[in-house]
Amino acid sequence: MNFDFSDEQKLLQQTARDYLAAHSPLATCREILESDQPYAASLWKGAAEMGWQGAVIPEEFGGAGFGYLELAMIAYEVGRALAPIPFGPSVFVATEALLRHGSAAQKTAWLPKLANGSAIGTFALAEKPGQNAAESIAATVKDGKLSGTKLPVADGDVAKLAVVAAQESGATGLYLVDLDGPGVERKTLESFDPSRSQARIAFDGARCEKLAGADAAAIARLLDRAAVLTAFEQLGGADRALEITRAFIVGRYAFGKPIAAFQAIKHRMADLWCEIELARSNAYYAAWALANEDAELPVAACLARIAASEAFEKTTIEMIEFHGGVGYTWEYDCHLFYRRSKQLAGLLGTPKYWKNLLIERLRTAKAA
Amino acid sequence: MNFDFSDEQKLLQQTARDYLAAHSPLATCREILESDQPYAASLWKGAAEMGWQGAVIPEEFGGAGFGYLELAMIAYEVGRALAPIPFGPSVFVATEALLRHGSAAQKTAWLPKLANGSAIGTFALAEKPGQNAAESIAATVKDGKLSGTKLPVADGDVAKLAVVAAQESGATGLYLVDLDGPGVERKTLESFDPSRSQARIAFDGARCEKLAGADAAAIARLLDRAAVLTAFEQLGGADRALEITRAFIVGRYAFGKPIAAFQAIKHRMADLWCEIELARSNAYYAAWALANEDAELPVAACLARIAASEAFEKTTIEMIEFHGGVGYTWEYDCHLFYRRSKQLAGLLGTPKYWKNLLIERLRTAKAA
Amino acid sequence: MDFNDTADEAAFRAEARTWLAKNARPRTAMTPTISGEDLTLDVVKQSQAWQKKKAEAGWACITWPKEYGGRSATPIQNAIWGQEQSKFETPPDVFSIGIGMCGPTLLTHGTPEQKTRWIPKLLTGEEIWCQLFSEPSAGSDLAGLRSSAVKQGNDWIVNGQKIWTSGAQICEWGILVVRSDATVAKHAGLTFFVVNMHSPGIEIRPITQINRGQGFNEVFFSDVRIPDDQRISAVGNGWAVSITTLMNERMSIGSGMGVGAIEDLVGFVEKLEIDGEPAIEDRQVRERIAEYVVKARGLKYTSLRTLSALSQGKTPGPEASMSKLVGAVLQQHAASFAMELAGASSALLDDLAPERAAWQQRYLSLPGLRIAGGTDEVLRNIIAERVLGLPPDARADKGISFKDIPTGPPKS
Amino acid sequence: MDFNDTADEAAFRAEARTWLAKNARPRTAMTPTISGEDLTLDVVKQSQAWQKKKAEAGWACITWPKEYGGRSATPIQNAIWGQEQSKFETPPDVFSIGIGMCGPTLLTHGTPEQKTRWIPKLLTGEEIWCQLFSEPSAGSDLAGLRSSAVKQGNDWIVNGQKIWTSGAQICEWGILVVRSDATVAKHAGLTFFVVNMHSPGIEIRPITQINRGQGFNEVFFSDVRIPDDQRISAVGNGWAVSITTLMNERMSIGSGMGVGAIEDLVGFVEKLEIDGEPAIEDRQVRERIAEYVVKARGLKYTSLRTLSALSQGKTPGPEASMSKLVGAVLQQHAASFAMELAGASSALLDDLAPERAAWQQRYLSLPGLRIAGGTDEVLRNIIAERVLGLPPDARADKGISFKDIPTGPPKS
Repeated sequence: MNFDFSDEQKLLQQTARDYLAAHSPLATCREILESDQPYAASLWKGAAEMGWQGAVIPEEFGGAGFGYLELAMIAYEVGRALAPIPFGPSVFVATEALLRHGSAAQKTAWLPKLANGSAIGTFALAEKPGQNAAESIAATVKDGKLSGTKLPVADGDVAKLAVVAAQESGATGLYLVDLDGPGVERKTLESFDPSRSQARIAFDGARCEKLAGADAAAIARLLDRAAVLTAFEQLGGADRALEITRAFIVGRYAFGKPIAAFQAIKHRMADLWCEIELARSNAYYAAWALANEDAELPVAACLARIAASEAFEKTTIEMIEFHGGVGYTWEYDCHLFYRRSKQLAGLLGTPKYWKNLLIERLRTAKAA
Repeated sequence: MNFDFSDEQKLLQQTARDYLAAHSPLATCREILESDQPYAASLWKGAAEMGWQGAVIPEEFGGAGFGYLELAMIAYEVGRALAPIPFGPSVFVATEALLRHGSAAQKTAWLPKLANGSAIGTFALAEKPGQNAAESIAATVKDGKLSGTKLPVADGDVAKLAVVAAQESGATGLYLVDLDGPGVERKTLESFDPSRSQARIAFDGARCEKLAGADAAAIARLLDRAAVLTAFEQLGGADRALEITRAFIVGRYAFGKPIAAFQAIKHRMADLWCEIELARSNAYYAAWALANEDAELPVAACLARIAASEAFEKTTIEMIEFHGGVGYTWEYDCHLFYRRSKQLAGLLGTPKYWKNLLIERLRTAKAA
Repeated sequence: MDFNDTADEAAFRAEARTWLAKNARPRTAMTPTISGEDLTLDVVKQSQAWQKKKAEAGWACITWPKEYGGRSATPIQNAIWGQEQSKFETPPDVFSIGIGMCGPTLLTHGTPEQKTRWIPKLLTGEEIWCQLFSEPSAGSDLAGLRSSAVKQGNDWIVNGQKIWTSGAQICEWGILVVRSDATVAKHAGLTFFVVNMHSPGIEIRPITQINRGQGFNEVFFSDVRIPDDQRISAVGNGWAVSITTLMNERMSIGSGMGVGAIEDLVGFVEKLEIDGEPAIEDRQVRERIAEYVVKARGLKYTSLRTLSALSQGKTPGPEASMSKLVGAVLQQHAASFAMELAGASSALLDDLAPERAAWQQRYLSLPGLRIAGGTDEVLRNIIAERVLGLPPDARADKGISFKDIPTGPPKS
Repeated sequence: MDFNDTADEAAFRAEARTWLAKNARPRTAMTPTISGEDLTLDVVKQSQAWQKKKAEAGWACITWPKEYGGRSATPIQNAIWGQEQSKFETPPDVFSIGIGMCGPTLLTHGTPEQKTRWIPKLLTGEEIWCQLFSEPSAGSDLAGLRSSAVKQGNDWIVNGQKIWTSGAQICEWGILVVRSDATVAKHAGLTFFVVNMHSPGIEIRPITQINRGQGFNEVFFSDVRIPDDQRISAVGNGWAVSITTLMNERMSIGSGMGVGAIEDLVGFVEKLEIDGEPAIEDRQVRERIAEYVVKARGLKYTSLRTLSALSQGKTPGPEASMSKLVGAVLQQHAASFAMELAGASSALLDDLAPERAAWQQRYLSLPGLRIAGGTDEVLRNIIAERVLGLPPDARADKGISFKDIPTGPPKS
């Protein structure tokens, strides 16, 4: 029994951290936040050269052929750095969808481009507020043409390839769409976290290809996998937020002592640490289940997703509060974390959605 | 505009407090808790002499003819003292039911006895766990005979008169039953708060009298009124628990200073105070609505009930924690409050039940 | 206990309503004013015009003494006026600091000359006021401020930096607390002044908030001269004067807060569907909102209890601290919850988001509310010590002169 | 990352299972052991018999050194043994204090003679041990204890009172920390002893808990003689020795806690109806339970991570503190929630209540768990200071001799 990452995996993680420290300090996130650029293109290129986008893509398709534990470590570091790149939707969802449901031709057509970063992928499910599950969507496919409007689509304005959830003759499925093709109209939307862009995409008879076997159940499994990896991204953000807060409260003096010496702050820092540790343990367990295609994955994915989302949000709320006035200024970095935690919680279904799923799955597990 | 109790009402309250300080110190509650006596009979008699049971009963029926604001003050003091008497079910529910739905004959038969304490009333609704609303009950009345089992019935083993919710030809109604009559079998049950007794009552063709007009809607209105008065009882308990805790933490030293000087405790005491103040404000508002038969009563009753239940429970949980080890001993009084808060929260429907009711009623109010 | 107006109150309400009906349009939609709005000059003019109109009719600062232009109204009358005015469309208020904090402070601690000099133009809105208290290194620990005032002849020379000053650009006057003696204990070395914001040596830089608002400023003082007759109360008595301001600040920030926004949630979930089902039928949604509403109503009724206390001549307790403490966190949670219900759309700050992203906007403004005018932590201390009478924290800055108090990690 | 046994681990597991299968009955129903059970002599005998049987087969205290009767097993092996043993019906454990705290403390700080004298009979269960640390005036502030030890010839004379001693009535030996010098700083004046519980001058009084259990006792010392050769470590080194005990205590109280009880909620609400509707379909019920399960599972997986760390030779961090801190509150909330769902029946402690009032029983035992072995507040301080490296609280008891530390309100 060994419930920890291997030394090789930790080494890979350190490499990723060093690279991001050099190429994606928080200033990079802020730069995207404040500019009109949708994402940090050079960082995206660099990441591809590090093999991150293609981490789990087989070498035959130009990937690095790593495992999911390695990808989890990369996701964690991307989260720690608040890297302003369209990573999750492209790597955790679009790439995964192709790997699991793509035909040889589809893989050959897209995986190499996704691996080398020349194409960005995304995932389009929601069409209106409050939509988490694929079941209730309205977009339809007929004779290989997709129609319907997706709102919002993360990175939808910069992606080349969209994996779109739609209905075809009454059944839910996933479809590949080249967003530069005809019948696709995209509009960039103002984002709550402008370091990650959002768009509305209207499909009007856009050409699409079905992903084989990607039925409702398969979509759920796909979201489970993405949820685990996203949990690591959230965990990274929470860890970084807590570290920055810790450093601040130790150096900030009031009433003649560091504010970190006041129990009101100390004890809430301890609670945050617990919250994050629990999220870490749940995420590790889920990563193990993911890497081993274990039957526990559906439950583990819920645990990881819920714990990481809530730990990240709570940490960012306290981060601003403990910084006091300066924490509320644009100039300080607290709001970068405050925004990102909400952005990631909104992807792939909200914690509320996953909580209900968890109970459903625990019941099934008990019954079995 | 004056959102406060009058000086006369405060005087009445002070009288009640003085009486209970003399005749119902916490030792009295403990005595009942530790003995086989179901309640403090002499205190019950004394309370009747003070006119408490008959507070809102008209003088013609042997009552004191006070208003509901006066009764609220009495309820508050009964709660403060954790008085081990079957007050609420008899005064807030049974008496109210008679006042609002009793015939002249029924009033003449019962109100004087309820007023002078020679008869104890109670309310029997729930038949099994999780039952809060009258709609789903199974007890039935046919040809003036009641059949069915009520579980649990607060003070059911000591009450003489039960107001029982039952179905008759498909409609829910309230029925008076003399519990000393034939066809009534009672069993005392072990109580979570042994200072208040609990029973199971099996009715097998017991003779009963219908209360006129006490349909489902009327039962809801009746529960609203009882909820407001119970909120004051809970508020009294919460205030007393906080006072005792405050005195303890100021006198208890650790690390060379009173534990009350540690922010971890100070700030949670402040939070409890806020919680209780909000409950007080909601209770006052509800008392005003009750005393004035205002249209806001249904919403106000929910607010008062929810706030008071949660403030009392939170206070008792912290009370034990802040007392430390001794707070967990039978010898200290913390557990008397810890038990009572749960006993009162279980009466009249749980906070969860009232929360859903609140939203329902806010919607209706908005629609209107 | 009676929520209805007395005959006098009813008469006063009618009088207020009549005047308002003649001079303003009835309010149509509730337009929540988000903290830290940018102030355009146009907004300022409208606000001044409305204030002038009220002043001429005797409806400005009605609780202030008649002699200074008020009408010596009772707190109840003031509340009634507030209720009635809120039913009409009125321009954004740029006087909240001046009227809410500066005025009361001057009325309490100013000399008759000082009151006559400043109060009337403050009341008519001709002159706008701001507050110069916090510093980068003195927030919760206000008495740890470092800006200095040195006496030079009949003037004081002020140097240092202030922060979190609302509307500094548009103000004529500011109230200022600075350190006049660093060799005595921290609270003993402060002195309180009124400073003209156009004085040479004052530089104002706007602060951008996380919600992109620019309601606050940094104000830099370099050798700013303040005549001694603009000193409020005695030299070294600045702390006592500041407390008056802060009490009034918390009352104005806290009062009757957030109730509206919370109950908006009911309407929000009535319209919203979650995965095809009406959100309002979801019991978790219902119960969570119910919990919020219970607190929000509790705050509302508490402010009414406070009003009753005031009307009975009692001094306001720390209820206002509670109102801000509970209300700000409550609204932040509610905004976060509303965002979660919106699902992926919560990631939008776009008009295409539900309620045109109003909840997202609130989520971005509320952290500021939890900090401004006393952080949650400061307010809990106030409640614990002033209401519950719990002992003060162990202090590392007691009984030593200000200059010897540690202000950062030991240099090693 | 691998949850499967290595070949060695698998072999060890098989060996353990084989022996258990031969010597115990497989567990049928989960019987949650509620803290503070009364100890009947019968229970004690069963427990001792089972311990003896294990010791003879080399399955007692398996992580302890072979020379003292253990098998020098690894932490992983110990965990595997625990997993396997939990699948069998075994008598209630009366050795948790002795084996969990006293033994490890003796093994760390005892002399070879002391270990040979006490460890074997502790391991075989022939002698039961207890802990004599807390005092009425020294709980969270254990180092504030006042019981005294005065050297007299080759003996120490002990006077004072201890509290919260589990199973004192049935014990042969106890570990005891007392003050040997009140003139030095509080932590410097403590000395650690082993005391025979049958010594003259020891009086034991059971404490009744709020759940009516009597798991704990008060122990009074009047001129109790302890030979100097029963002193553990140096005079004045008692605090360091006690820390060893406390770390082990938190680990044993905290480990893998409450997960079972929390997931029982799912089964509970599957059976329960709320006003005629299945509780499990209520989204508030589902989400609340989901939140509890996420924490409970997080604790479970954290203990596995700790185990991995141990197996890699790392020393256990404060994860155990977290486990108790989070686990106890979590279970208290879960019990309260289950009671609320039960409605009026929550007021029963009767077999007619759902689950025969198991949730009510839990609600009555959990406050004790939040206090025993370190209150929530102490644990938060440990995490804040030892993990996050935050500065210590301002101390009023530093740098002065023990006798001068305030112990109560100033007499006026």
